[in-house]
Amino acid sequence: MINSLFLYSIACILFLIGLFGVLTRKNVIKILVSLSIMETAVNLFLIIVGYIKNGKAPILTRWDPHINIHTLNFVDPLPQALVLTAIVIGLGTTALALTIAIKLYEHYGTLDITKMGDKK
Amino acid sequence: MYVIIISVLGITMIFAAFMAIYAKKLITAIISLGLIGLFASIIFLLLAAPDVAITEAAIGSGLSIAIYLFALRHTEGQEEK
Amino acid sequence: MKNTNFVTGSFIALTLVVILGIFFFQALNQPAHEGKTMPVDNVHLEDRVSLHYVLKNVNEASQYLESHGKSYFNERDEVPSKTIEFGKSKNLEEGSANEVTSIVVNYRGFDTLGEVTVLFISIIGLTLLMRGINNKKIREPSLILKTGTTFLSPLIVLFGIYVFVHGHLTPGGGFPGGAIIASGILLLIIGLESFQFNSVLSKSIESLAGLAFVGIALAGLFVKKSFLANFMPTGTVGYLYSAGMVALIYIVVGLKVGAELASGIAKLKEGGKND
Amino acid sequence: MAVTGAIITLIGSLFLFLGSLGLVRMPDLYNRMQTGTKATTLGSILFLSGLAISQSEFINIDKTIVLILFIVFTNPISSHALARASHFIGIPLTEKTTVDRLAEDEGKE
Repeated sequence: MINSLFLYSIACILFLIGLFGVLTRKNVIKILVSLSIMETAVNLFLIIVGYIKNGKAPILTRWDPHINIHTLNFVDPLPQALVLTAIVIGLGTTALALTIAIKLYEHYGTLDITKMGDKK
Repeated sequence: MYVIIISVLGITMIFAAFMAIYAKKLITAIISLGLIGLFASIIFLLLAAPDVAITEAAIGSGLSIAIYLFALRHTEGQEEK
Repeated sequence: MKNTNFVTGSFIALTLVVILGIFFFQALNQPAHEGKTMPVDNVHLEDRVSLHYVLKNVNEASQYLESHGKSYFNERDEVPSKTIEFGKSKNLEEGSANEVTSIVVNYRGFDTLGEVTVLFISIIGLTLLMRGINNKKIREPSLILKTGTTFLSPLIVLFGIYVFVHGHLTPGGGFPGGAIIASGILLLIIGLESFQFNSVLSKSIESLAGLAFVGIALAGLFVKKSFLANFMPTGTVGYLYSAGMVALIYIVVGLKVGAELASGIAKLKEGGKND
Repeated sequence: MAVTGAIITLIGSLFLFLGSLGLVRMPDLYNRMQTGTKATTLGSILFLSGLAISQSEFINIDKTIVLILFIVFTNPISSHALARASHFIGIPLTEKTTVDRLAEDEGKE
């Protein structure tokens, strides 16, 4: 029932908004927020690629004891496995980038990237 | 039913992304980012990916916001002009 | 002058983004190669990983395909099937009921080792860069918050341990469990003023967990002649003592991710002391 | 069994509706936070227990009890912390307020 083009559109529009933010914002933390939006959009896109209509979560449970494989409708677990690790790695890299932003603030006294070249 | 829920969540996510980019205060942008993470985790749950939904709910709306706020405290809340 | 620069820059950026968006939507609308369309509505079930997984003979199915000279199955009935039943089937290739877990830890275990290493390196860089940045005081939390924190954060850490111990049966696993443990420790850090994060303990947990991961992988190398091979009995699907090495590795990964994320957050909050 | 569960779920959703109505009707942040916490806590408890009663073959009662306990403990504490923080950064009270104990306590110290 879910219109697939609509699902893909949400992820693509989020990605484009994040890209616009990265290109135009001047504050370092704003740029990092835009990068995080892009990251969420890419994760959403990968999950949508693995989805099928009326799919179930790829976990065997005790409530269907006789699994008839010809009617079973699992979604694809491979993109889920990739995204699962990508989210945690994303947190680590975001923390590292924020630390670099703090160091930049200590050094230049500002977070505006256009004013950073003025002082040395 | 899922169509309605996912469309409402998705459109709210797009508005929150605009708010995160155009907000004057940095803390508004960070809280909008948390909103995007939370709604993304609900969409993951509706798309039959519970593992990813748990991870995104813990990280996207909890830990990530915390590290942004700690970084903001170290930079004395510089506002964008 | 500066304002016009900014307006021109954002106009160029907007043009770029719009052109990229047109490319995206064009790519979404046109059918991909071999007549397979991208959208959800029209998926070849035979291409999915989960079909091969549910049949529990990933290697045998690929051998079958090679011997018959095909790239994928045309009909589902052609697939050589082994029916599995929850709580009854034994000694499968994988013992875990959660497919995502078996992909993360077993079929792509090497990826997981690399990703844990990336996380480790980024936290090391954070610790190095935070050196020399001082702590800033926050307002003292109220009595209600302190009492609630002492009561709630052990429960949250316990839930994280539950999530990664049951990673092969229920949704969850090492990465979500580690994140939940880190959020419990985050609650302690911001809710209790007297809490001192023990960085020596977290470092030793992290290092021992990393060593245990490599040790389990090397044990697979010595027993089954392959790095990260599942060398333990896989047991019955759906029982807690099943899936062999998968459960062990997920426990190790959970401890490692939890310790790393918690130490990174504590460093970001407190600043690096000169130790 | 199913009818009992459905009735309890309906009462819970009524509480949730009243909580969301209070978010619109209340004059300032602190009153809004109060409706958003109290009504929502009770509504979620009733909703969860109604679900556990009506779908008893799928849903584990023990896990539902643990969930309810967790909601009861976390929801008031988090809203307390939020209200205290917003008082300290100076979000104004409504004009009808007669007593402000937190400001008095801070003044004494």
